[in-house]
Amino acid sequence: MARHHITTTVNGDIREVLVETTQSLLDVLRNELLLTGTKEGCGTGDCGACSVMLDGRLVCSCLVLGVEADGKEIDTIEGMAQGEELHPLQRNFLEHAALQCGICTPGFLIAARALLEKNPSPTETEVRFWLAGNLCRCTGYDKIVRAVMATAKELRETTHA
Amino acid sequence: MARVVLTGEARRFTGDVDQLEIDAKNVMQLFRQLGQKFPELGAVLEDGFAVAIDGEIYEDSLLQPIKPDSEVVLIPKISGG
Amino acid sequence: MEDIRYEAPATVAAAVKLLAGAKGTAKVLAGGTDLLVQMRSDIVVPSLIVDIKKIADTGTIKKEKGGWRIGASVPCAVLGEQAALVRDWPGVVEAAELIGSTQVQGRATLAGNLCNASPAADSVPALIAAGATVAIAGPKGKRTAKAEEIAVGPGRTSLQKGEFVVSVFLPPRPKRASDAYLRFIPRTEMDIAVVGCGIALVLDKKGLIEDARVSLGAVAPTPLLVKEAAKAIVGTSLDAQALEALAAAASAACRPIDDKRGTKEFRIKVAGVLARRAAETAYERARAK
Amino acid sequence: MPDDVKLTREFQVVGHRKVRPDGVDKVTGRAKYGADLILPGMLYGKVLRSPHAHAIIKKIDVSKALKLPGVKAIVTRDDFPDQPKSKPPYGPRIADLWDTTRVIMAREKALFEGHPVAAVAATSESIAKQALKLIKVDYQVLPHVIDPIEAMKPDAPILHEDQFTLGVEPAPTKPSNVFRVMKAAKGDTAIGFGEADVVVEREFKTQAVHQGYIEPHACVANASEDGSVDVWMSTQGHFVARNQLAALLGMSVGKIRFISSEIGGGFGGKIPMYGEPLAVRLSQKAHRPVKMVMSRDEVFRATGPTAGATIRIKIGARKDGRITAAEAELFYQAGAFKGAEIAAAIGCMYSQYDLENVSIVGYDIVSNRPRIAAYRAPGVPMAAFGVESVLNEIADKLGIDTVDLRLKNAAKQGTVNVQGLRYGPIGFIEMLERVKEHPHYKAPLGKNQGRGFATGFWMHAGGLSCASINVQDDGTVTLIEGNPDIGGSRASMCAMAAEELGIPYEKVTTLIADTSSLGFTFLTAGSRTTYATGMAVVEATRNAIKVCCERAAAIWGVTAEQVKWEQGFAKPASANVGDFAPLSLSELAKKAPMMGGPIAGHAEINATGQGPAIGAHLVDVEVDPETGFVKPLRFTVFQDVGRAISPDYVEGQMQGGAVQGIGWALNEEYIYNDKGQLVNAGFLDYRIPVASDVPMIDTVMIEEPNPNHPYGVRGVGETPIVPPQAAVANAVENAIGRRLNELPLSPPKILKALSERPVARAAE
Repeated sequence: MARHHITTTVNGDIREVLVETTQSLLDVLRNELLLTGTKEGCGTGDCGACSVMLDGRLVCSCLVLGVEADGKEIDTIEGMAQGEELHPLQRNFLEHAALQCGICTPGFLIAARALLEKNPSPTETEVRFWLAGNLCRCTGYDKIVRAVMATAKELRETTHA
Repeated sequence: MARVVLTGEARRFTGDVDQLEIDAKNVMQLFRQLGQKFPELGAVLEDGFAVAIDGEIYEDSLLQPIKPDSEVVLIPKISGG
Repeated sequence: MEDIRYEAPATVAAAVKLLAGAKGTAKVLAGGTDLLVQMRSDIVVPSLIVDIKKIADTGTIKKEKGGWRIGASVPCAVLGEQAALVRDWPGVVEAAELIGSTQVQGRATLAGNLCNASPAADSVPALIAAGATVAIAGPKGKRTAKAEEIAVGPGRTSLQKGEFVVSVFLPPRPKRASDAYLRFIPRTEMDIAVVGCGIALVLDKKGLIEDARVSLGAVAPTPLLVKEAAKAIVGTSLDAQALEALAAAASAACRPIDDKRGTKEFRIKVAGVLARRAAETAYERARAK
Repeated sequence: MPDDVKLTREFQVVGHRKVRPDGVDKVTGRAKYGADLILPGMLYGKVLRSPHAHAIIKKIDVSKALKLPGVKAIVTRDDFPDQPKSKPPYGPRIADLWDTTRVIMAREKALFEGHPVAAVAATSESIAKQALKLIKVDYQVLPHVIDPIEAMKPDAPILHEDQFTLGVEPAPTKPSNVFRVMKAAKGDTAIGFGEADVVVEREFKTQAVHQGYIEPHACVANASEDGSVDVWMSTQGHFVARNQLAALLGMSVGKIRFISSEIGGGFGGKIPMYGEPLAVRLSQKAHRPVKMVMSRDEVFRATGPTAGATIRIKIGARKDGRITAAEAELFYQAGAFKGAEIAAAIGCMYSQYDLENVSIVGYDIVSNRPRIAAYRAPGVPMAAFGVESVLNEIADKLGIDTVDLRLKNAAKQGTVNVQGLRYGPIGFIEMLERVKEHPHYKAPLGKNQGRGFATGFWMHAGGLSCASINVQDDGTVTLIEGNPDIGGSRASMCAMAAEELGIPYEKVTTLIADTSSLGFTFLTAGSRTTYATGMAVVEATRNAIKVCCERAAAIWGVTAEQVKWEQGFAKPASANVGDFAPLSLSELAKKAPMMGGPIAGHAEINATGQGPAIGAHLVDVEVDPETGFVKPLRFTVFQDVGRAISPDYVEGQMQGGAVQGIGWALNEEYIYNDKGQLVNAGFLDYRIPVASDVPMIDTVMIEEPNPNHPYGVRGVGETPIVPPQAAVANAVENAIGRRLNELPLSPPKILKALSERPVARAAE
C-alpha cells in the first residue's frame, strides 16, 4: 500500500506523517498522530463526533482523506484549552453538566466554538440547527444547548466590558 | 409459619398450589423446603427467582431472615439496562 | 493488493489527462462527502482519485455576465457567506445549506451533489429550477450542459470518460425574481430528502408570474423539471386556484418508489404540498425585490 | 442501613451541583475511551460477518487470508469450545453459554445478517480488511424469518431444532421459534370485564430500536505468555464480562483482568460481550495485543437492539373510571437467541395501578435478527405504550380527565401487583397531583397541537457492589469502586463519601477498579449504580470513620464509643468524655502510619430493597396536517427520584430518556429487506433525534427519600424511557383526532391516518 508523505499543522505544531491513500484524516489524527481526543461515532459524517477545523472551517474529519490535509491547518479538541485555562465553552459544559458519557463532547465543543465565532448571539433555534450534525444520545441536548447559550452570553459580556 | 405466595412463573412448578405455609428462618431454608416439596422448582430457585418479603425485594440473599408472620412472594429475576 | 492512486493536479488539462487515461474506476474528489462514504463501504473501489481542489478557479465564486460562476470545489458553507449570491439565488443557497450537517457543508459542493446523481440530492432541484448550467472539461475540450442533463439515473451521469464538472453557473436575475427550495424529511435535519422541490419565479410589474421553473427531487430516478407545474402558475398571481393546479401538476409528475424513507403515496401527496409552499415562498421573495 | 438519621439534616455536598471529577479530561479530549488505547506492537482485529440471515456454514477456508503479508492470526468457530445449555428459567445473570458462544461466533449456522463467522488480526486496519475478503465461506442459505408473528406460524423456518416451547401444557413435541410462554394472573378477568361499562381492546406494534450509543464497541486484548489476559473494554460491567470470558474460553477467572475504559454510552447495549473473546483468542494466537473496534454499521447489524413487539391490550372500566379488569398478550422478538424481556414487562406494565383482575401472557420468540440486548427499562416501554394508549382512550370514552383516570386507579401503600408484590410507600398519587398542579397541564394549545400524558413503572435493581476507601497521609481520600461511569456516577460517589466524612468534595478522588483490584461488582445497569454501589461507598466510608474514631480514642485515652464523627472531625461524644480539641481527618491521617497503619474502609455488599421507580410525562406536539410531520413543542418529566445526589445528572437522565423515547415514538426502527438484511444500518437512516428535533426538556424531581438507602437514593436511569412513547402517541391523537397504534409514528402513517375518519369521543 502506497503511502504519502504529508506535512500538516495540528494545533499549531508542524507534523509530518506517512498516510495511506484510504486513511481518513480522522484515522491519521488518531492512529498516526495519536491524538485520540477526536472520536469516531459513525465514519460516515452523520454524527459529528470527529469534528475538527480544517483551515478554519468546521468539517467531519472522517470525510476528509488524510492526504488532503497536506499543507493545511487543523485544530482539534486537544488544542482548545490554553494551557491551564479551559475555553469558556469547556468550562460551561462542565458547569452546566452538558455531558454524560462524554464521547460526543469533543465534537460538540469544536462545532459550538465554530458557531460562536461566526454568530456571537445565536438564538436557541440557531444553536440547535447548527449543532444538528452532532449527535448526543445521553443528554437529550437540553444542557448542551444551555451551556452554549450561556457561553455566548458570557463572551458577549466580556467583549462589551 | 411464613406465608409463601406462588404466582406466575413459580406456579408452573407447583401445579394448583398458589399458597403455602413454610417454617423457615431465612431464604436458604425457605428454598430448601420449597425444593423438597417441588423438586423442579427447587432446581431453579437460586438462579431464577428473587423473593419479596413483606413487600421488600431480596435477590441472591440466602441469609435474609424471614419472620414467622412474614409474607413471602417469589418473583422472577429481571435485569435492567 | 490493489493500490489506490491519489493525484492532485494543478490544471484542468492535467486532471482530464489523468481521468481519461485511468484504468479501472477513476473518481473525482472535490468535497468527498459522498466518495469517502462509498469507499468506506466498498460501494466504490476506485483505482484513481483525482483531487481537483488544487486547480485554480475550482475554489472560487465569481460574478460572470451578471450571473454567478461557482467553482466545483467550493464548499456549500461558503455560498451563504456571499450576501449578493444569497440575494440573487436564496433558494439555491438554502438548498445547499440543507445538505448534511454544518460539518458536511464545510466540504460538500454543488458540483459534487450534481455528479453523485442521487435522485434525492437537495441542491439539484434548486439548480434545475434556477436554470443552472455546468461547465464540463473533457478529452474533447470544454462543453456546457444544463443541470437537469447531468443525472441520467440513480448514481449515473451523462459525463463521459475523462470528463469532469469544473464549475456551476447560475444565470443573472432580472428584477422581481426569486427562488425557493423546500424538502420534506422526517426529522428537522440530517436526513435525505423524501421529497424536494425547487421553484424559481420571475414576476411582471403587476405581480403576475411571468416565468416559472419547477423541479422535484426524490420522486423519480432523477430530479425532474416539471414543465406542467410551471405552466399551472405562469400568468397567475399565485392565487388559491393556481396553487391547487400547481400541487396537482407536481403530484401528477411523480414516479416514486416505496423505500425505507417514504411510501409512493406519501411522496406524491407531499410533492404537491411542497410545490405549493415553495411557490409561496419564492413568490413572496420575488415581490419583495 | 441502620443509620438513617442523616436523611433529615442539611447536606454540605450531597444534592449540590458539583462539577464532575472526570469532567476536565472529557472536555479536553484526554479521557480514554474504548478505542483510544494504543499498545506497542498492537494488531488490528476485524470481523467477517455473514451476509445471509439464515445459512448453514458448511466450510470456512482461511488459507489465502493467512498468507497475506501482515496477517498474524485468524479465528473461527474452531477456536472456541462449545458450551452446554443451561437450565431454564434463565435468570438475568446467566445468559445461556450455549447461546453466548454462538452470539460471538457462528457455529453450525449463521442466524442473522452480520453474524460473525471469522476474525482476523493484522498489522494495519487496511490489511485486516483486505484479509476478510480472502476468507472463503461456503454457505447453504436457508429460508429466514424476521417478524416474530411470522416466526410463530407452523410453517416458519425453525432457527433451533432443539428448542421446544416452555410453559405450555402438554409439553410440545415439535420444535418452535417460541422459546417460552410466561404467564401471570391475579383475580378473575372474566368477572372483571363483566362489571365493566366500557371495554377497549387494541393491538399495538413496535419495531426493534437500537440503544444508539455514540461510541461503537471497542476493546484491546493482551494475552501474556504466562497464560494471563488483560482486556481493556468499553463496557457496562467488566466484572460480569470477565466471568463470562472465563467460561467461554475455559480459563480461570483469576487469570483474567478486565479494565473498563471510559464508556461512550451504553443504555444496556454494552452489557454483552461481542468482540472481546475474539480479540483475546487472536491475541493468544498472535502473541501480540489486538484492538477490535466496531464500525457503526456493525453496531447496528450485529449488536443488540431491543425487541420489537406486538402487544394486545384489553382493559375494562366502570363509568366512574375504576378499572375492573386488564389483560395483555405480549409477543416479543428476542433475536436469534432467546431472552426477550417479557418477565420485566409482566412485572411492570400494570404495576403502577391498583387492579383486582389482571392476566398477562408473554411470548419470547426467536427470529433471524441479532440477539437483543437490554435497553433502558428493558421490555417495559413497548408494553407501556399499549397500556397508556388504551387508558387514554378509556378516559376519552368516559369523558374523564386522563390524570384523574390514573388517580382513580393509582397504586398505594399495600397495593398488591400481578406478581403478588405488596408495596410499601409509593408516591404515585402525589406525583399525579403534582402533574395536575403544573402549569404545563393547563397551558393553552394552538391549532394542530395536542397534549399527551403517560406514566411508567420500573423496578430499579440492587445487587453486588464493593467499595474501598483509603485515607491518604495528607487527609485526601481515594475511593475505589467497580462500576464503569457512564453518566457522572463518580461525582455522586465522591459526594456521598465527602458528605459522610465531612470533608470538601474536591478532597475525594474516585477510581474505577480493574477486576483484579476489587471484589465483584455487578453491572452499571438497572438504575442500580448510585443506589447499590452508593450504599457500598457509604458503608466503606463509615468503616473508615470507625477507624478514625478508634484512633482518636487512642490518642485521647478514651473508648471508641466515646468518640463521635462530626463534619470532618473526631469529637468527644459528650461533655462527660472530657475536653479534647477535635481531631481533623488530616490530623488523624498524618498520625496513622505510627498508630497501626493507614486508615481505610471497605464494604462488600448485596444491596437489596430494590423498589419501584415511577415517572410521568407530559408532552405537547404540533402536527403538520399536510405532511404528517410531528414537532414536539414542550415536554415535562415528573419523577420520584428519592434523593438526587447530583441533581444535574439526575435531570440529565430524565431528559435523555425522554428524548430517546421521542426518537422511539417518532422515527427509530429496524428496517429489513426481503433477504433479511438490515437496510438502515447507519445514523443517516436510523434516525435518532438531533438537537433541532426537540425542545428543552423540563424536569420536576420529586424527592421522597427512599428508606432503603442511607441517602434516600432511588434508581433514576431507566424510568424516563417508559412513558414517552405513549405520551407522544397520545399527544398526536389529541392533535389529529386519530389514534395510531404502530410505532414509529412516521409521517407517512400519520398522513394516511389523516385521510381516515376521526375517532368519536364521548367528551365532545
